[in-house]
Amino acid sequence: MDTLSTSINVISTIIETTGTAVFTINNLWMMIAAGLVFIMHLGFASLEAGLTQSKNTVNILFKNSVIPVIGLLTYAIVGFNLMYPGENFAGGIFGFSGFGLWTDGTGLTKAYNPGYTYWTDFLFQGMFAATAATIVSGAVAERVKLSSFLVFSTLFVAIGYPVVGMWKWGGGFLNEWGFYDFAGSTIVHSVGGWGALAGVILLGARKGKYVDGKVHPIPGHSMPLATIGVFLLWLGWFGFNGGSVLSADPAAVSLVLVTTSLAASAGAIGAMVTSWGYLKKPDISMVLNGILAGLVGITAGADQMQPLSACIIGFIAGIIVVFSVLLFDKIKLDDPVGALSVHLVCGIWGTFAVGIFGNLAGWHQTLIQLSGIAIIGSFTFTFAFGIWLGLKKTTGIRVSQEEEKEGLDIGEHGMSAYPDFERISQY
Amino acid sequence: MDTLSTSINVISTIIETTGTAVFTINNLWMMIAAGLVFIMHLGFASLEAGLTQSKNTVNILFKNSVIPVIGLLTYAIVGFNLMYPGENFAGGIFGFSGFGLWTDGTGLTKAYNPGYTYWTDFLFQGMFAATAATIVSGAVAERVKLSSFLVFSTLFVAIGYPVVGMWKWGGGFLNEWGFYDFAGSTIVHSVGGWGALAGVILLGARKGKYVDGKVHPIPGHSMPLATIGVFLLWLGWFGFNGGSVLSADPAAVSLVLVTTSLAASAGAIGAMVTSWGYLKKPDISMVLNGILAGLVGITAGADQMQPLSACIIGFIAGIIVVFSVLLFDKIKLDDPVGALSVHLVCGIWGTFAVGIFGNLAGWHQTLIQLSGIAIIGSFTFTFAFGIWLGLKKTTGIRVSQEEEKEGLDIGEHGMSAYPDFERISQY
Amino acid sequence: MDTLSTSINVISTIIETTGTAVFTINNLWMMIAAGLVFIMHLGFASLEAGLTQSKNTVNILFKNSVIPVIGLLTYAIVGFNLMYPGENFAGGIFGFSGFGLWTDGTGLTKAYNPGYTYWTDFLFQGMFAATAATIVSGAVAERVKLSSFLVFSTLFVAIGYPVVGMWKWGGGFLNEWGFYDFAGSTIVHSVGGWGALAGVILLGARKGKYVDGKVHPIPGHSMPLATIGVFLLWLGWFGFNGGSVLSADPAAVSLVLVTTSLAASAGAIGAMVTSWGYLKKPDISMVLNGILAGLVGITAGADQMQPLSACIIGFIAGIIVVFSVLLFDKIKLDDPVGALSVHLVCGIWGTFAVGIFGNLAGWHQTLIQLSGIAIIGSFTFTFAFGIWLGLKKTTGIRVSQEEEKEGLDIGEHGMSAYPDFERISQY
Amino acid sequence: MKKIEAIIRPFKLEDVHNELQESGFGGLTVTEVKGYGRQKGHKEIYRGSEYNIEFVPKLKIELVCSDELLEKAIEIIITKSKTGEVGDGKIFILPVDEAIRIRTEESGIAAI
Amino acid sequence: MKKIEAIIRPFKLEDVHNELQESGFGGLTVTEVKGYGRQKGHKEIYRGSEYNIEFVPKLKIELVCSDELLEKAIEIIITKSKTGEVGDGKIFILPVDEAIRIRTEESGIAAI
Amino acid sequence: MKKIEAIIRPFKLEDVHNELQESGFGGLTVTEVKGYGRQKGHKEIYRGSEYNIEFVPKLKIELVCSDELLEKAIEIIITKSKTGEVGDGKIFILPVDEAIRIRTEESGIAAI
Ligand SMILES: Nc1ncnc2c1ncn2[C@@H]1O[C@H](COP(=O)(O)OP(=O)(O)O)[C@@H](O)[C@H]1O
Ligand SMILES: Nc1ncnc2c1ncn2[C@@H]1O[C@H](COP(=O)(O)OP(=O)(O)O)[C@@H](O)[C@H]1O
Ligand SMILES: Nc1ncnc2c1ncn2[C@@H]1O[C@H](COP(=O)(O)OP(=O)(O)O)[C@@H](O)[C@H]1O
Repeated sequence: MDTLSTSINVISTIIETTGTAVFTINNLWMMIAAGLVFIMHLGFASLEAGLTQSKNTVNILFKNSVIPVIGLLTYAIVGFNLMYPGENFAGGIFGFSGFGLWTDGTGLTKAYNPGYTYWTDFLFQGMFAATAATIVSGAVAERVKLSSFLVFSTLFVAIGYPVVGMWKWGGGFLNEWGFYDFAGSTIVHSVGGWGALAGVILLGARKGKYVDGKVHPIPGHSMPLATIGVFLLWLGWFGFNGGSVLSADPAAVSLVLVTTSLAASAGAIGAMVTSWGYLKKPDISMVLNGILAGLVGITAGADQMQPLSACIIGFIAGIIVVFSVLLFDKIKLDDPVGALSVHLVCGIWGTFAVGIFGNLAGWHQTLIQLSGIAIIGSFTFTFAFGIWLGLKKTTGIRVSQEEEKEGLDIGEHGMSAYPDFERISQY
Repeated sequence: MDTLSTSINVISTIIETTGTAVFTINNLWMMIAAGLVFIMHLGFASLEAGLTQSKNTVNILFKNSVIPVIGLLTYAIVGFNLMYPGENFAGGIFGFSGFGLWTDGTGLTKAYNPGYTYWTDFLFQGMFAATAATIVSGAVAERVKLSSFLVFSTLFVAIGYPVVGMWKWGGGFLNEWGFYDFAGSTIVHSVGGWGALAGVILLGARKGKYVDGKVHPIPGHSMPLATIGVFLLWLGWFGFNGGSVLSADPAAVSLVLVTTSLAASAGAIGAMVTSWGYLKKPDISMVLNGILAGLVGITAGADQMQPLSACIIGFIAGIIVVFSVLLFDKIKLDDPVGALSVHLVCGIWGTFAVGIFGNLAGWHQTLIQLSGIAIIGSFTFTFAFGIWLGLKKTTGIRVSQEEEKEGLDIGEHGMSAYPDFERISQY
Repeated sequence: MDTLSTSINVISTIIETTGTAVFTINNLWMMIAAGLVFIMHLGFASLEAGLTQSKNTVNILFKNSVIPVIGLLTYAIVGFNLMYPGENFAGGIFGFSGFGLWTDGTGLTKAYNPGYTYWTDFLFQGMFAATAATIVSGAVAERVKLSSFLVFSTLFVAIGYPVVGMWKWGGGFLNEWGFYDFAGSTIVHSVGGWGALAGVILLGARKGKYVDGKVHPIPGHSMPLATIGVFLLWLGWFGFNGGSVLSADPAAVSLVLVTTSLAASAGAIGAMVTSWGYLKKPDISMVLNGILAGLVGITAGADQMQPLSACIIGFIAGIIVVFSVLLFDKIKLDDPVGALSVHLVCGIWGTFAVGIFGNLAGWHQTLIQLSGIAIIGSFTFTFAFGIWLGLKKTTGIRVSQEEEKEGLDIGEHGMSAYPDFERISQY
Repeated sequence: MKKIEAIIRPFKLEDVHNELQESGFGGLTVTEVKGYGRQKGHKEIYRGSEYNIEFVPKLKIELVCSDELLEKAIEIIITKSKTGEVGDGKIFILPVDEAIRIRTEESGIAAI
Repeated sequence: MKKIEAIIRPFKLEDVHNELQESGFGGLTVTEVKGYGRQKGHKEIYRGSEYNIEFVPKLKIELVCSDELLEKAIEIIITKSKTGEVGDGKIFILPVDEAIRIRTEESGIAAI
Repeated sequence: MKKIEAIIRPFKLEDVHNELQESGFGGLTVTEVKGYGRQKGHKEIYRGSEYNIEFVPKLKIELVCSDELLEKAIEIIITKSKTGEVGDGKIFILPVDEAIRIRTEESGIAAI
């Protein structure tokens, strides 16, 4: 009996330790994934700065530095508890479990979640939250009033995003319906895209973009910055999609990283072929957008696809993004960085693709996917439109023509991004 | 008996393997943390280059490329053994365990340390070491003589930093006293700051900065570079603070990452509110410094704080940094990148804050914290002042007026950072 | 008997779980390593863009964005199965196990490999594959025709690299001979270098580089970009070398990271001392190349060296790279970014160094190393020369003089990398 | 022959240039310049200290034309670049002794 | 009216400009130029090879003024931009036929 | 004294400059300009939309010389910058009233 009880003790210690080991690995991966998602904010900052004019660079950088900051803080105060209100609100459309962050020992072990501690959970989700607002920032760039944009972003990230996120990831009604969105083609990217669309409509185009029915391109000021941005975003997507496995499970995570990377690659080729073939020149800004298109496209089903399906989804996304950019220009919705095409359109495409490719494919799933897209789209667009409209009616959302011409850097910030360099006057 | 002995064998194998698993995870995290701290050097390089003039960019980049390199090599030769001389020197003020790196099998298992191998230990600590010298580089930029700066940095990183580090992290007297500095608000950041202060005093201001009692700003040449730098620093801080847990312990590391990120965020808001409110314009360079201020501020107590305290510490750091920048300008200490305000002042603030917030808060701790700050400050400032003074008396520490005007890139390196671009003559 | 069977059950569960834990850690590290190698592509893009003229920046960025994409896709289609054709082809010189990626459950557990799943394996190896082609891109920059370059790269990465890789890493004949190349000084870097050499010879120098027997330098347009590139490459090398351990083994990986970082540091010092002493000025582009030289040099033997040997290998690589750059200019082989010196020459040096330093040192090994270098060199050079020559005879490989003068950005892409900035006409 | 040197607001170049072109002026040369005049520059702020950017970005148009066409060119430039606000710029007329087209070595009116 | 074109060292602009302003010259135009003269450029080194940057950065000041004020302007420019070292630059005086203020269409002295 | 203003192709500067230097012209000033003329600019494409860059980068050389040396300078510039293709540029000759070397205050021919 003595040996037995000893050996039971030993064994339970071992089980404990082993469990801890697995939990520690999972949690480690999730923390790293949070770091990778964090790096996406630098990716967005670089990309958006690179694709806009040098007279608005301080402004773009300012917005992209402040958004993750606001995102994290508001997520700590309300967002996290709105998005994950707990089991009481399962299947619901709204829930809230109180202000602020707090946990005792239970939040720090695998009892909380086999994949991560409470703190890791918050950090990973918090980094996610801010990306939705960052997407908006690119689309409304070069003309939006800084203070109004900050108000919009705060509301959008503190309330809009978590409410929608709760519907699926927080265990809400869309989750019960079987809507599938692995890492957020719809819940993050399209949500950001809808917010952007509302802004773009209410703001109007940048002065000089559409003259006498012709598109007059306003080229971005630094292709190296844009390229750096896209590579960092791709890297960050390793955490965005890979972390959405919510553990370090070798099979699942490694498949997700492969489908993610292949879709990105195929997206680049899709956009390259389209822009080279159809537009006659291999346009780097399109190839960069193609990579992002592939990434956004695969995000909804990254864990449900085989490599070939991932390539097809990405390739189609790469084609879509080019035509979508042309289309938005045709209907005079002015989006300096292509955020609508990348995040909104390809986010919809990716969510829809879960119904036609991969493990979940089928009519039923397709219908659910479409419903999810529609419901989330209607809500988010309305919500965002409401805020933008409210701001337009009160503080205004657009800088003066004078300021737009001179640049928001001088106008909003009183400084210049590149004071040492001679710049070419716009002609 | 046979089954018993078998099962004992099996069990000990299992225990062995499980232990190895945990050790492997811990070590993995520490290696990744080393990589993250490495990336801080790129962060510093970008930030410092961005906040200085384009005629000195090659020089800044050169210094920031060579410092981590010198840091690692000298740390391998003497620094590591000065800083961690072993138990013989516990409670002491100086110790040394011989030149170079060497270990046998004992350094490669959890017997050495449950968190990492000997090699990982060296790498993580070596990456840390160089950051102190990098902090100096920004403050003395645009006028310091390259060769003298390299001599200073070598001595500072090879001797100054490890000696101070030993007092606390190497088990020296401050450790015995109960001085608390989790990841180096004082031991790394303030140490760098004191070295910088000595240099700034002895060098004098850049020509043209203070004319007729008025501050004449010399704007940094690239806000995108500065922003890239700050984001990379924040990312690197995940390793700087997160790695200072010295294992992958899920509860501890994830809390540290949360407090770190929240303090950075609150720092940004603090600086934004202050610069927008007090200086009337939202200055991006201040917001970037605010993020760093929050990060430096939380570093001493990142594992001892709850989210709310972390936010408060960060927010105050963000306010402090703005006024500190103004103050240093008032007393004509010319620091092109704000390193004194960020690293010295907020390093002191963060170390002090351990006495008033969090688990350790109390009068007794506050006193110990202040003693530690004072002792380390006096030593480091004196040490650094001595070296700078010695160099000033011999080889000189400042470039000629001619060279300063034309730029150190041509003067020291005979090359230009941006040969293709038309630059605006300073007027 | 009942307790016994229970305890056997329990124990086997435990063994299973423990095994899974170790496997999960290993796989996690390999996925992270894949991400780090991915980041090298951004490193190459930045470095190569920084060291070339601003009129060719879009072109460089385009190539460096598309190469990893082509690399991953072709590796998925044929490369992976050419390089790792399986045991049937052990000791051989060519093997192929069919098109595409596919695995069942066996590819997802430690049965496949104790270090990683099938998917992780593909991703890590696929990221490696593209680096060889990226090396070429820098050497042929500023004059190569985009379409021909893309054809070359596709063939090179889809066939050339995997065939050579198979000889060693795929279990081919060089492996049986005992040729040692830990992470690819020869198999990746020299292979890229030979491909570059063939291209450089057939392309000829950029117009204006060698006039009347004199070298007329064509300075790179952005030192910050170049510096960012090198730091990212160093970071990426943590995965390149560290991942080549093929598991997260604490002892092996941490040693590799230390030797890698010390060699990089010593390379920087070697190049700094040489350029400062011999060329009279501390040239940042040389120091950056010195870091890379040290990294390439240590790559073949990173797991076989002690710190001191690593420093010596790196230091010598740093000296070699400076003289090599001068030599290639003397024989009028025009390599805008120094890729031949860094990757080809130091790749050879590193592979050779395995015979004279470290655990494997000895005459016999030295001879095998030299044979490997020679065999791989002859094959790769011939293979690459053949493709380049075929392209030269058909579609042409060089842009028109007109286009070269005006820049490939306008010529090939119809756009400009920096449309807002006034650039200095070349005089 | 006369040389017109006009300092104008950068964003007016397109209008001026189009009109000149349509009216048959086949060539001109443009330079980025910085001007000081009644139009004041703007304040910038950097790290808490304000400073003045006293010079305003302007473009200088140089156009050489025959004495007969001078009036017309001046009129076009004035019409197309006037906003009525301080800072519209100046036109200076300078005498030109000779003009040569490098390609053909033609000189005089034929060269422009 | 005359046009003064002065090629000066960039860092002298502030002094020249301030003094001109104080003496009542209400406008001028500045251009970034590169000069070649007795002052030699500098050597640069890149990847082991030296090369000459033959041209030196200079600023060109253009100032149109009445014949009466010409002397005074010249004197100010000389005084404020002289260092006595090779490379101080030149002043060229060119005749001006006419000056027009675009905003008001005033011409002659009134325009400047 | 005359002032030569030559608009040339940027890559021709080196040849022109070297020859002028060898022939004893000790100074000149160069400005980056953009030209419009018969030589057309190029099309660029950005995100699917084409647009014209109408202006072509050119350099303006300014050289003040004595009346006697004028012919020689013109000849050198023409010879060294001609390609025969549209866009070679123009040479304009303007009268100069006076030249002053700031450093020495010498004036006239001695100043250049
Ligand atoms: N005397 C002058 N000589 C040369 N350029 C001048 C002179 N006065 C003004 N300018 C140029 O004309 C521009 C416009 O002049 P400003 O006085 O601001 O407005 P306005 O011409 O409407 O009165 C200035 O920015 C400067 O470039
Ligand atoms: N003949 C000239 N025509 C036009 N510009 C000239 C001429 N000679 C000199 N310059 C300009 O004057 C500047 C100063 O001339 P330089 O000979 O170097 O010094 P200094 O005027 O003191 O003798 C030159 O850099 C050039 O821009
Ligand atoms: N009337 C003009 N006034 C001022 N500059 C002119 C004029 N015509 C041409 N130029 C300048 O000369 C350059 C060359 O002229 P262009 O007509 O293209 O070729 P070409 O001189 O060979 O006929 C133009 O780019 C422009 O800078």
